[in-house]
Amino acid sequence: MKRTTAALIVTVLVVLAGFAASELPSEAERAEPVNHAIRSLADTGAVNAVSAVLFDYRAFDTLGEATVIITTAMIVAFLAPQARASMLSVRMSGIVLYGVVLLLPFIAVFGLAIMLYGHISPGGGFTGGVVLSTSAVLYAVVYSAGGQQSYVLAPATNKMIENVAMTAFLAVGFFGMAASGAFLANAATGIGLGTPGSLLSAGTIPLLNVISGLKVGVGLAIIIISLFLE
Amino acid sequence: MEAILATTAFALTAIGLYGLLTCRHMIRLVLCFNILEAAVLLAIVLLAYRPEALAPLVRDGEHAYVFPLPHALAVTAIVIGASLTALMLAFIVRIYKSRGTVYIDELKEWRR
Amino acid sequence: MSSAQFSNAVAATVRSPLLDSGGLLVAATIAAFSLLAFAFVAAGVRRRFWWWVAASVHVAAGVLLPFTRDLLSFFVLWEMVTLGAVGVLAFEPDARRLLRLYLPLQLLAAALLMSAFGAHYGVSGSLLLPVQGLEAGAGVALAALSIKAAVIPVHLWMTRTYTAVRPETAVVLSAVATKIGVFGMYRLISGGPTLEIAGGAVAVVGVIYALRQKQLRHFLAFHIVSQVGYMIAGVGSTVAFAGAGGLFHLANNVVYKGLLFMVVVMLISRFGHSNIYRMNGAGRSMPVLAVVAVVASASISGLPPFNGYVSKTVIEQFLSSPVAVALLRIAGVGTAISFTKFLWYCFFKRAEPRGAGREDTCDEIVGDNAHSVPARSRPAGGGVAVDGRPAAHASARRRIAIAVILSLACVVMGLAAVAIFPALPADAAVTLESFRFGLVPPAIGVLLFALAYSRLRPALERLPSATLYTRPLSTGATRLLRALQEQHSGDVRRYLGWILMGLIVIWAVVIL
Amino acid sequence: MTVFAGHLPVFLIALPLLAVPLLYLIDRLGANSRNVALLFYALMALAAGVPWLPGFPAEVVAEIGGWPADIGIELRLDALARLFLPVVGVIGLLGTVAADPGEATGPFYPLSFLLLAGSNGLILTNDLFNAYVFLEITSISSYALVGFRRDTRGFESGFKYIVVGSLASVLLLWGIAGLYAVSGTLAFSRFAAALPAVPGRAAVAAAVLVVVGLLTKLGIAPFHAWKADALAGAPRSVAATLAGATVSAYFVVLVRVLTTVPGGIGFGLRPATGGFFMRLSAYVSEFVAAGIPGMLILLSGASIIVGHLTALRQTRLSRLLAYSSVAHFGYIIAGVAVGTVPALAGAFLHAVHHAFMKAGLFLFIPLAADSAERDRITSLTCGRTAPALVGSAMIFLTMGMVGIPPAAGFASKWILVLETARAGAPFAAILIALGGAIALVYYLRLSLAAVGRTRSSSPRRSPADVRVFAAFLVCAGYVFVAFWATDLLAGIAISVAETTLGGGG
Repeated sequence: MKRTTAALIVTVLVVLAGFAASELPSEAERAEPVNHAIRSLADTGAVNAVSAVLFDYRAFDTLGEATVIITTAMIVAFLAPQARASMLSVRMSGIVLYGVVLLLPFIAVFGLAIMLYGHISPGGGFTGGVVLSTSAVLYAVVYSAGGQQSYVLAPATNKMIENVAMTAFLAVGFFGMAASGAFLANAATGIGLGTPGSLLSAGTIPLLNVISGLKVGVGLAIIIISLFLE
Repeated sequence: MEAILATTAFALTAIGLYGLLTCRHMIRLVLCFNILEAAVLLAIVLLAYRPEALAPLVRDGEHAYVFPLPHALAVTAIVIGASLTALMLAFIVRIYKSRGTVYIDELKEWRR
Repeated sequence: MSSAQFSNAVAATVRSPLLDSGGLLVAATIAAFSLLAFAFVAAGVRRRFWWWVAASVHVAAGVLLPFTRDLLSFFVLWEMVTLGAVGVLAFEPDARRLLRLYLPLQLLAAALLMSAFGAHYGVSGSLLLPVQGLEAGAGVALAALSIKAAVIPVHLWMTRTYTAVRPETAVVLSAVATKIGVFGMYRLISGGPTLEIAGGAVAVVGVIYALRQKQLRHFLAFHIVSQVGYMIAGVGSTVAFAGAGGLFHLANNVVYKGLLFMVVVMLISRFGHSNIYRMNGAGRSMPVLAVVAVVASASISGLPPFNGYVSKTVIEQFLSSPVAVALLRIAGVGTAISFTKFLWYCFFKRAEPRGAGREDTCDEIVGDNAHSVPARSRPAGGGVAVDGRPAAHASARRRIAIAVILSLACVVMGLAAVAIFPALPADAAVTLESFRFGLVPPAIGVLLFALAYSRLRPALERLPSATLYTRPLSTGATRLLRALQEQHSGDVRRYLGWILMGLIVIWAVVIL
Repeated sequence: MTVFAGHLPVFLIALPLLAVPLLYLIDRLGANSRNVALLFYALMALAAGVPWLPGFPAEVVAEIGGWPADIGIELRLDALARLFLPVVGVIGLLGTVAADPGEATGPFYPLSFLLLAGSNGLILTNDLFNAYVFLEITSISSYALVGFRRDTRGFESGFKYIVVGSLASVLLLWGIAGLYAVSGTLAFSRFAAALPAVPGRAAVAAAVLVVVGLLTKLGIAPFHAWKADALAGAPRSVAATLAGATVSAYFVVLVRVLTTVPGGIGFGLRPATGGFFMRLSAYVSEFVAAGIPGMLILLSGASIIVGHLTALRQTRLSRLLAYSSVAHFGYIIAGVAVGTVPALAGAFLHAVHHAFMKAGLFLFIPLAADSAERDRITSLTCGRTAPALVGSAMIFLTMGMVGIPPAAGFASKWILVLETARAGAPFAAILIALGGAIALVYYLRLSLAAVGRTRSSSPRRSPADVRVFAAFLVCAGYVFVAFWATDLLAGIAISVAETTLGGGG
């Protein structure tokens, strides 16, 4: 497509969009949207209202997005079968090798902490999962050399964790269904919400945090390592 | 502040769309999608914003908090966007392996 | 559409068919003729089982169509007619070429008819057969019916098909399809003088094009067009008697046009080609056939004791537009010229001596008539002199017998017209007096043929043919399709551009 | 019953998701997971039919986590979902059953289940953003399944599909953000209440974005061009599922959006008076004034024309079928856009019929083509298993696509033509009716090419053939039975349309 045509299209589009957006209804005109933050502490016991939305009010979305991750991991692993990557023939220097080993536990602990404290502080399963996955990726990048791949966890284990996490997420959902009649129910199931702010509070939210964190971490690790090895 | 951010979101969208229409290189297409994604996320997060409100770490009911829902939507959208990016990259790599090209307009298998 | 409407509509038609004399006449004629036509076909080559099934569906739907009470059944039966014809054509040696033209036009007709019904339903809220013609969409319906009736600019599906199938097949096909179109006009359109004049014009143009044909079946096909013009003038009139005349003409046409096709089948199988000018002397070798041909020609030209005379005079008598009457008279003269030519060249002109080109057969057939006589059908027919097998003789005798029955029908329908079709005016019978008027146009026709035909022929052959409009149409279509294809050639960025442009258009309209 | 009914919407989504680890487990144990997968899929298809059982509540609302729609997400098994769940289930099952065992390796069956879960979620959810998430699940699994053959064509198709699909997702996300910005809610059922009676520019623009995103997924001109490229490279069974089941799910979301967002559907034209040009200009201005429905009718007209005309020149059956889908969704969208109860019913009916007909014709390809690569129309034959039956069934399916009486496609097309004409969109009616005339030309080419040839090479029979054959026959059988059951189906569709329009306010 010609550049001028493209520019024209985009310009017209943005002008129209801006024109449309200039007429957003005023605060008075529309109903005030629900602010989950006002009620989340009482409803879920989670200090972090975003976590409350993610893992309680809209936990179904989260199930969906975790599914997206597992789907993508499955596909990428399938599309990119472990091939020998030529760029890996470079061997890293000792500083890198040892540095990574030293760094790994800290990264892992940091990730776990973000996951576990997701309902209390900023962060949560997704962020923690991403941090976790960096450790796996780092290790794989640094230690795979000369056509020899090394992982923190073998690909099969990764897959296993992913599937277990998926099952666990659904299990939590069915537990809610069995206990209160609503899929993924939290407080309604009767498990205590605990003291807001403590680690073991907010019912199933920490559990789901960890599950989805594992899923995201492992899923991202599979994706990135597969792509990297390609 | 809001106006600036909203304009930025629109501008990013414009850049992304222009790139989509003009880039030949497939990786650049992916990058354009990431720009578009970022623009939408910016807009979504902007929806949560309320002047003078605190971040939604709720300690008591005395403060005004920003809306947590758009933040949650943004997290979900980020993950989905990342998945799409990964998928596209995987496809690009495979296409490069089998066709030896990274240019989108050289994919004309079906013209025959 | 209420939920109960769909199959109930069909059921209602089955339970209480619409029985009026016009419908009965058409249905009975089609049914009776088709039985004879089937017998005629059966006397020749064996057809495959599915050919018979398709032909039966075609005819049966045509027979049932006059009895429908509502538009849905009408449409379904209309489609069945098409479908049956498609089945028949699919068993023809060069089906693909035929169907490529036949089907789109037929389906175009069906589509137009469907949308016309939709418009009518939108206004009236009812799917019952309208008493006073369609309330809305009459123009669209008329276009559809005209296609089915093979009116002149859209006649190609008929003329090209009937001349390219095996000759016997044309006998069967000629009875239903175009007639359904005319009958639909009778049922669905409240006409007027414009339609009368249009009918007259079609009759004239059809006959002019028939005059210039060299091949027998082309000649007959264009006469169908011309006769359809008569019928349209009749049923398109608001005068009830003219409408009755039009319907009666329809029934007559089924009989004598079928008869003519049979004659042509026998001529073709006798001579192995279908060039009128080279079929000399058939009258000597096939006297019975000659008599039959004379009856059929007299009937189509409107000579008194035969049925064509009655319907033509009734139509001409009751039309409200004098222009239409004049046009029909001209067409009548043209028909007479045309059939004098047919009889003269095929039956009465002396056979030229051997060696003057009479024996050449297949190489005669050139150009767009290359498929006129499919090789398979040639050994089928009647008394081929060289072929002395008794079976062939028997089949020829059977065929002649069927033709004779039909020519008797021509006479009976002429003499007992009012008894057969009570809707006709009471004085529409053949009387002695009618010979005085009725003989005039045919006589003029014979005279003109004798005096002027040889001078007329070169002028006729210079007339523009259908390629005048088919060629630009097809090149335009090809260009359009190629451009569309170019837009779908796999360039993703172009696809994205289309998406964004579509978004722009919608936004622009909706927001601004 | 009621307890179970209340959980059914969740089960319909969660159980296919559960199938993914289940199949993994079976694979790990070393057993053949295919039969289990098929059995499980069949169970899911059966479960989709459960809402039709007598005594099942008319509408089931499952609140996820116990939160009502304005704070959480709820699944709503209403009449619309009840109609389309079995369609998605059955066609998905047919496509999965017909999968070539050579191709259905690796994550094929898990992906099929994800496709099913996504489609079911799309149909059931009452939340726009949740619909987006399910749309992505569905899309991502279908991108992967399109490229599943892992050959050059598959990758190319898959990548093009992803690019266009991602743009659609971005537009959709913008639209969702916009709708949330103007209304503060994400639940379909609350848009009407949350928005002022006369929606502002921003609301309509956002609604247009959502609609355009969904139309792109559906493949309506001018957003359709990816469709042939995507379906042509896909394995045939996948193409059948995508063209039949997944598209139906997208369609349901589109209907939900259109019946709830501002300026959605409902298109009535006042009869104009005066001369031809007066009437024409009045007509055009009414079209423009009608907003989204007017534009939808315009788009449907464009789809019918472009789809059919482009299909005319195709040499590959899968591309031909894809373009014909474009045209048929043009018919359907025209019915939706006019928005009267019977027209909507006609659209639903046609969507269901079209799903079966298209799936059947896609399943014809593996029966008729020599190899997976060769679906050129001129090289098709009538199948290895029972050629006569396959030939007649194929002709019957094409009759349905064209809309000729004894096939189901006719009935729905008839209703659509009549009702669009009655609701004031006669151009749409004429185009729908004319579409068949063009369609017949290329379908005839297909029929003649396939029937008119006898296979020269020696027949090869395999169990896969028999399964494809069975699935194909089910589709053809449906098309036949559905014509005779038109009254019943039309009645159902009408009640669905009534609830859909009534429920949306």
